Amino acid sequence: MITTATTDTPTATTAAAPPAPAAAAAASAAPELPPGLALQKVDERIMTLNVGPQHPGSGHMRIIVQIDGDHIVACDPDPGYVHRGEEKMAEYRNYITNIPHLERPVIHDSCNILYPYVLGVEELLGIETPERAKYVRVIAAELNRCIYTMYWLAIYGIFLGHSTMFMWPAGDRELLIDLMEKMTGARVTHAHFVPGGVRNDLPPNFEDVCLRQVNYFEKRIKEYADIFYDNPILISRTRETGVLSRQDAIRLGTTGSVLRASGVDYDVRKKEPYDVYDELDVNTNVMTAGDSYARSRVPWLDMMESCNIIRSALEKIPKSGSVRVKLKPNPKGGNDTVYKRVESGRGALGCYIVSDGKPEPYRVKMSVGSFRNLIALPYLLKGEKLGNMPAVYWSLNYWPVEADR
Amino acid sequence: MKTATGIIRALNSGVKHLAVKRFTLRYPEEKLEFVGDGYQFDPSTGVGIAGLKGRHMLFHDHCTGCQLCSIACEGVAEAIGMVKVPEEQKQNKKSIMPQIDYGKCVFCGLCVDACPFYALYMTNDYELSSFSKEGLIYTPAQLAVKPYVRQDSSIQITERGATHG
Amino acid sequence: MSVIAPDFRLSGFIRSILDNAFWALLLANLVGIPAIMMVLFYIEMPVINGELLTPFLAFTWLADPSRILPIVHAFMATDLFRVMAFPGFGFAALIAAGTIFVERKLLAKLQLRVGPFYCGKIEGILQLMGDGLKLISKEIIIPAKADKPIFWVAPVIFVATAAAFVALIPVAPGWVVADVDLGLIAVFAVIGFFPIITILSAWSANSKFPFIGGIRALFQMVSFEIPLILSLLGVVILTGTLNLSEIAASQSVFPWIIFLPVGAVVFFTTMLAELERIPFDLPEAESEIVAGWLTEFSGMMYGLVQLGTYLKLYAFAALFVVLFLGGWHGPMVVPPFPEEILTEGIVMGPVTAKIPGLPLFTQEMLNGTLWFVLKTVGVIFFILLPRGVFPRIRIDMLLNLGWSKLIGLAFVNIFIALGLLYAGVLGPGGMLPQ
Amino acid sequence: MADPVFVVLAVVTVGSAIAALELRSLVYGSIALMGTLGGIAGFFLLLDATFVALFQLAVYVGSIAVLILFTVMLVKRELIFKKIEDKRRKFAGVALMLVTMVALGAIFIDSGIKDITTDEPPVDFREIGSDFVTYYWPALILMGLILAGSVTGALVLARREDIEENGQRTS
Amino acid sequence: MVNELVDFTLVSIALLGIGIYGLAVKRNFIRMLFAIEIIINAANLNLVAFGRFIPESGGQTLALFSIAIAAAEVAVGLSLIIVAYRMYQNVDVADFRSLRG
Amino acid sequence: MVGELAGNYSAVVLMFGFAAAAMAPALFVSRMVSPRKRSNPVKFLPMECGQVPSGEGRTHFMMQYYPYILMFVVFDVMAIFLYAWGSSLFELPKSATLPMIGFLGIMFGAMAFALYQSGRRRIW
Repeated sequence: MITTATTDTPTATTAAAPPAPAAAAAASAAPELPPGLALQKVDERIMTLNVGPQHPGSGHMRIIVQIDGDHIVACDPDPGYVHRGEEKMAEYRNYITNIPHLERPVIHDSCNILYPYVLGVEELLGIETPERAKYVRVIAAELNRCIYTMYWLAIYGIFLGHSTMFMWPAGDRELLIDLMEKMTGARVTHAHFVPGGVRNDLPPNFEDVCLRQVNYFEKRIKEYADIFYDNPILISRTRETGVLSRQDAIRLGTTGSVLRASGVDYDVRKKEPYDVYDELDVNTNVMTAGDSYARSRVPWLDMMESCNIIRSALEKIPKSGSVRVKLKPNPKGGNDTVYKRVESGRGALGCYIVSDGKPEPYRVKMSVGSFRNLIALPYLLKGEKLGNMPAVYWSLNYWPVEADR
Repeated sequence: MKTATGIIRALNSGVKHLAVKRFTLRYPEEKLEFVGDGYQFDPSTGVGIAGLKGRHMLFHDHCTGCQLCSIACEGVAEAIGMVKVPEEQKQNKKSIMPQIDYGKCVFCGLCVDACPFYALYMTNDYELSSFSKEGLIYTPAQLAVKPYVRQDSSIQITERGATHG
Repeated sequence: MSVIAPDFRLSGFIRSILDNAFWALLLANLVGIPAIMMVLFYIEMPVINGELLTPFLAFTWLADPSRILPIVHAFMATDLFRVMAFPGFGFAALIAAGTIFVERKLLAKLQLRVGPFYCGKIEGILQLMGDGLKLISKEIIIPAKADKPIFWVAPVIFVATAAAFVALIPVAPGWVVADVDLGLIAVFAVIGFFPIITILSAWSANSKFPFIGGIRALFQMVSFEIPLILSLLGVVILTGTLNLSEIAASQSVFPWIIFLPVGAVVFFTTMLAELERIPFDLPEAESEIVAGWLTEFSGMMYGLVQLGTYLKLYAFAALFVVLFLGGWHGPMVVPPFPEEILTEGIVMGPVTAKIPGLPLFTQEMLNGTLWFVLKTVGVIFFILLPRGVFPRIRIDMLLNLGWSKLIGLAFVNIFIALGLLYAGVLGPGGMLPQ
Repeated sequence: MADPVFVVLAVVTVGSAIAALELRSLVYGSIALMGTLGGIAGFFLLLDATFVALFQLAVYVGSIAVLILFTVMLVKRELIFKKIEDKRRKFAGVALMLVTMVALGAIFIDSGIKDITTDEPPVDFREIGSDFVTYYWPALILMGLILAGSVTGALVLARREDIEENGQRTS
Repeated sequence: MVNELVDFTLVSIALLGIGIYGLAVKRNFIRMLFAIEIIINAANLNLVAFGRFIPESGGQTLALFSIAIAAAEVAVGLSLIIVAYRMYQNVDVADFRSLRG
Repeated sequence: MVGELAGNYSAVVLMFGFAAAAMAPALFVSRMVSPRKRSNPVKFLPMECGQVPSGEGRTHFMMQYYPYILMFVVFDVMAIFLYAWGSSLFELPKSATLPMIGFLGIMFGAMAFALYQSGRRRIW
C-alpha cells in the first residue's frame, strides 16, 4: 500500500484571510465547517489526480484532487505558480511608477485593480480629483469590469464544453476593448488611472461611439440566454452543484458575485460608494440559490447593470473640465496608512498603503477577491462528481494570477 | 417539456447565428483605425491627449538630453537608455538622446508624461517585430522617423451584427 | 535560421528522403516483385476480351489505353473495387474528410469567426491536407511504461473496425460492399468492438487520464448500445427483414421517420453518444480529464483515431438515412443517358475508347447515390450542430438518460410499431402501400 | 476434407484458447479469449448459422469480453501478471486433457458421423425467431427468469455492503 | 473442399480438452472462468454443427439459449470475483476457502 | 452445401483487412519521416499535468457505475433476442406475442430493480 504524507489542510489559510465585512455578526452563529478536508492517505480505491498546472481545466495553478471512482473525496487547491511579488516590488518604486506594475495581476481588469491604489494614494497625498475625471474613471472601471467578466464567461463556457460560449464573449469583448483603446490608447494594460485623475481626456466624439457600442453589447449579451443560460443541459449541470449556503459564504469570507449568489446583498459600490457611484443609480443582483448556476449567472446580470451605469454616467458627465491634477514630481506622503476598497470584477478589492514620508510607499498590500473565493473550493468540491470540478471551480470567479500577485 | 423547448430554443439560436456577419478582423489585410496620432502629453496643463500608445517618436530639435524619460522608465521597464548622438543640437549640450529597447518596453507612456520639452511622443505604429533582440533596440535616429500606419477598418454595427469593415 | 528547429538542415532532410526512397525501392525489388510473381503464379487470372490475362499481357497493355480499359472494367466489377473505392473505403474517407472541413467552417460561422482561411487560397480548402502533412511528420511519442503492442495496434484496428461498419451500408440499389441478410445485427456486432478498442488503448497507455477517459468511454458506449439496438427494432418489426438494402428499398413511398419519429429521436441521441459528439463527449472532456483516452496519442496515431472517428460518423449518419430517411429514394433528377453512350461509349479525345464504367453506373445508381449523399450530408449537419450549441453533460446524467429515459422511449417506439402492424395500417396486407 | 478457411479458423481458435489460459498477462489472456470467441463465431458462419454467429459476436465479444476485460483491469497489476499453479498439477491436467481428447475423439470418429453429410439448404434465421415464441416459449420465459435472476443476484453480490449510509468505510 | 461434421466435432473436442485442462490446473479464478467459457463454446459449436447437418432449427435455438445463459453466468461469476477480490485482495481460489455468504 | 452464406460476410472481413493494411503504412511512414529524439526521458513520462507521475496509471479503479456494465451484459442479450422475434413477426400468429410480452415483463421487473440499485451510487 502506498502512503503519502498528509498535506496541510486549507483550513489553515482560512483563518489568515481577512473576514468579509458583513461576516462579523454571523460568524458566531455559523455552524462548524464540514470536517475531513485534509487529503487522505492513499487508499487502494482512491486515485490522486494532479489537475494542473498544465491542464486545460485548471488556471495557472494546481488542484490536487483525490477521487474515489467518480466522487471527489478531498481536494487541495495549490496556487502560487505565477507569484511575481508585486507587493514587494511596490516598496521600491515611487507612487507613480507603481502604476504599470500594480495593474499586471489582472491585466484585463487593470482599471479596477488599480482603482483602490489610486484612491489610497490620493488620500495620502491629499489630492482632490476633478469631477470629470471621476466620471471618466467610473466609465473606464465599468467597461473594464465587463471586459473581465466576458473573459471569465468565455472560460466558463469552454470549461463546460461549450465552444460557442468561448468564442462569442471573446469576440464581443472586442467591442469594449475597442472603446478602451480609444479612451486610453492601450488594449489591455491601460495604466490609465493616476493619483489626481486620469492620464488623458476622452477623445472627441467618444460619448456617441461608446453609447452605440455599449447598447449593441447589451443586446449581444442578452442573446447568450438562449444558448447558454437557459440551456437545459447547462441548468441541469450546474444547478444544485457546489452549493454554498449563505452562512458558509459569509464565514469563508467569499466576496463579489459568489457572495451575492448566496443571497448576501453586498456590493462595495453601493455600501461604501467611492468616486461618483453615490450619484449614479447602482443596483445589485442577488440570487439565493448559492449553486454554480447562480454564481455563473450573477456576473452576467452584473454586466447588464454595468451597461446601465455607463449610460447614466455618460449622461451625467460634465461636458468640460480638467481630468488631471498636476502633481509635483516624486510626490511624498506623510506618515500615514490608508485602506481603500472598490468592487472589482471578482468582488471587493482592497488596497492597504503604509507611507513613511518617502516617495516610495512603505508597504502596499492588496486584499483580492480571487484568493478569498478560492478558499471555498475544497468545501464545495468535497463529495461532488469529478465532472463538476470545472463547473464549480470556475464559477468561483477566480483569477489565478490575482490570487498569487 | 421545458427541457424540449429549451433545447429547441438553443438550436434555433445557433442556426440563426449562421446568418450573422462574421466579427473577425482579418489582421494583415485589415488594420484597425485609431484615434488621433498617438498618445501625446501637454506639460503645460499636465493632461495627455488620447491616442494609441505605440512606438515612440523623438523630436531631435526638442530633446535636451535631460534623462527624465530614462528616470521615469527606471522603475517600470528599464527600457530607455541614453546614448551619444553624432549630431549637434544647440539645446542638447551633452548630445545624448534616449534609445528605447522595445523588447522591454511595456508601452505605459510614463516617459511621455515625464518629458517637459515636447520631445517624446507616441505614435500609432504597433507593428514592431524583429528576428533578433538587437533589432528591437531603436536608436534616436530610428525614433525620429514618423511612421506610416495604414488604418482602414473600424467596428461597424449593422442590422446583421457587428463586423469589422 | 529557424528558431524552432535549430538543428534542421535542408540537405539532411533531402538525404533522409532519398535514403527512405532507396530502401523502399530495394525492399520493393527484393520482396515486392517476387511476392507479386508468386501470387500471380498461384491465382487464376481473369479472361478479358477472350484472352487470358497474364502478367506479361497486362504489362504490354499498359502502353495502349484502349486495351487497358477492359482490365479496368473487369477490376471495377470485382469486390476489391467496392472495398477500395466506391461504396467502401475511398468514398467514406472522402465524405469523412469533407465532414471535418465542413465541421470547422460551420462551427466557425456559428461562432462568428472565419475558420480555416489561408491554406489553399479559397476559404482554406486545403487545410485538411496541411493538417495531415503536419500529423504525419510529427514524432510519435509512446509513454515509457505503455503496453507497446496494444498501443500501436489500437488506432489501426479502430480505423479498420470503422471501415467494417462502412462496409455494411448500402449506398445505391445493389451498391453495397457486403450485402448480408443480417445487416442490422452485423452492425450491432461491429459496434460492439469499439468499446473494447477504446478501453484497451486507454489501459495500455499506463496513464491516469487516459484510463479514466477510457472507462468513461466504455460506460458511455456500452450504456447507449441498448437504446440504440432497441430503437431500431420498430423498423425491423414493420419491414420484417434485417437486410439493410431491403429496409432501404421498403421506403420507396414514405420513409419510416413519419411513423417512428420516437425511434428516430432515440437513435439520433444514441448516435451522438456513440460518436462521442459534444453533448456527450465525456471521454474527451478536456476541462476534466485532459483529452480522455486520446491523451497519450500523438502524431499520426492521433490522426488515425480521428479518421476512424469520422468514418464512424459517416457510417452512423448513413445508417440513419437508410433506416429512417428512405435511403437512396428520391425524385429522379439525373437525366437519362443517351442511347449511344450506353452502347457505344464516349469518344475521349484522341484515343477513342468506351468508358467502361457506364454500364455499371446506371441512371438509377447515380440518382440514388446523389440522394443518399444529400440526405447523409443533412444528417451530418444535424450531428455537427449540437457541438456549437450545447455544453457537455455529466456522466451520471448521461447514464441516467440512457438507461431510464431512452430505453423507455425505445420501448414506446416498439409498441407504436407493433400497434401499427396489428392494427393493419402497415405490414403485409396493410392499408398503406409499401 | 476441410477447406483452408476452416483450417485457419481452427488454428486461430484452438491456439488462442491455449493462449488465453497460458499467457502470463491476464489482459492478453482476455484478448486471446476474444480470439477464441471470434473463431467460434467464424465456425458458426461456416455452418450457415449467421444469426447465432452475429449473436455470438455481439454478446460474447461485444459484452461478455468487455465485462471480463473490465473486471481484469480492476484487479491489481501484480496479480494480472501472476500465474498460480504447480508443476505436478499441470502434468496431471495435461494428461487429463489428452485422455479426454483422445477418448472422445476416438468415440466420435468411430461412431459413424463421418458419413453424415447434407445437401439441404440452411435454416432461415426467421425460423429461430418463430421457435422462440411457439415451441420453445416456456424456455423463453425460463430464460427471462434466469437473466432477471442473474442480474439481480450480480447486483446484490457486487455492491459494497461495508458502506454505511453516511459514506464512510467501516472495514 | 467441403467441411464435414467430423471436422467441427474434432475442433469442439479440442476446445473441450483445453477447457478441462484449464479448469483442472488453473488456480486463478478469472482463468477458470475463461476455461468455463471455452467449454461452453465447445458445446455451442457442437449444437450448431449437428443442427446444420441434421437440418433443424432446434440446434441454433438451443445455442442461442446457451449463449444467453452464459452471459448470465459470467455476470454472476464476475461479481463473485469482485466480492472475493474485495475481501481477500486476491483472485486465487486457494484463498477462498472460507468464502461464505 | 455447407457454408454458402459465409461468402457474403467475407466482404466485411475484406474491408476490415483492407483498412488495416492501408492504415498501417501511415504509421510506418510517419515513423520514417518524423524526427526521433530519444535523449529526453522526461518526454516519455505519462501525462500528469507537469508533475512527476506518482502512483499507478492503472489502478483498482471502479467507478460508481459498475452495475451498468453488469446490466449491459444481460440486457444486450435481451435486446438481440427481440430481433429474432421482431424479424419473424410477419409469419407468426398474433398470439405469439404473448410469450414475448411475458419475457419483457420479467425483464422490466429486473431492469427496475437494477436501475434502483445502480441509482444508489453511494454503495458502489
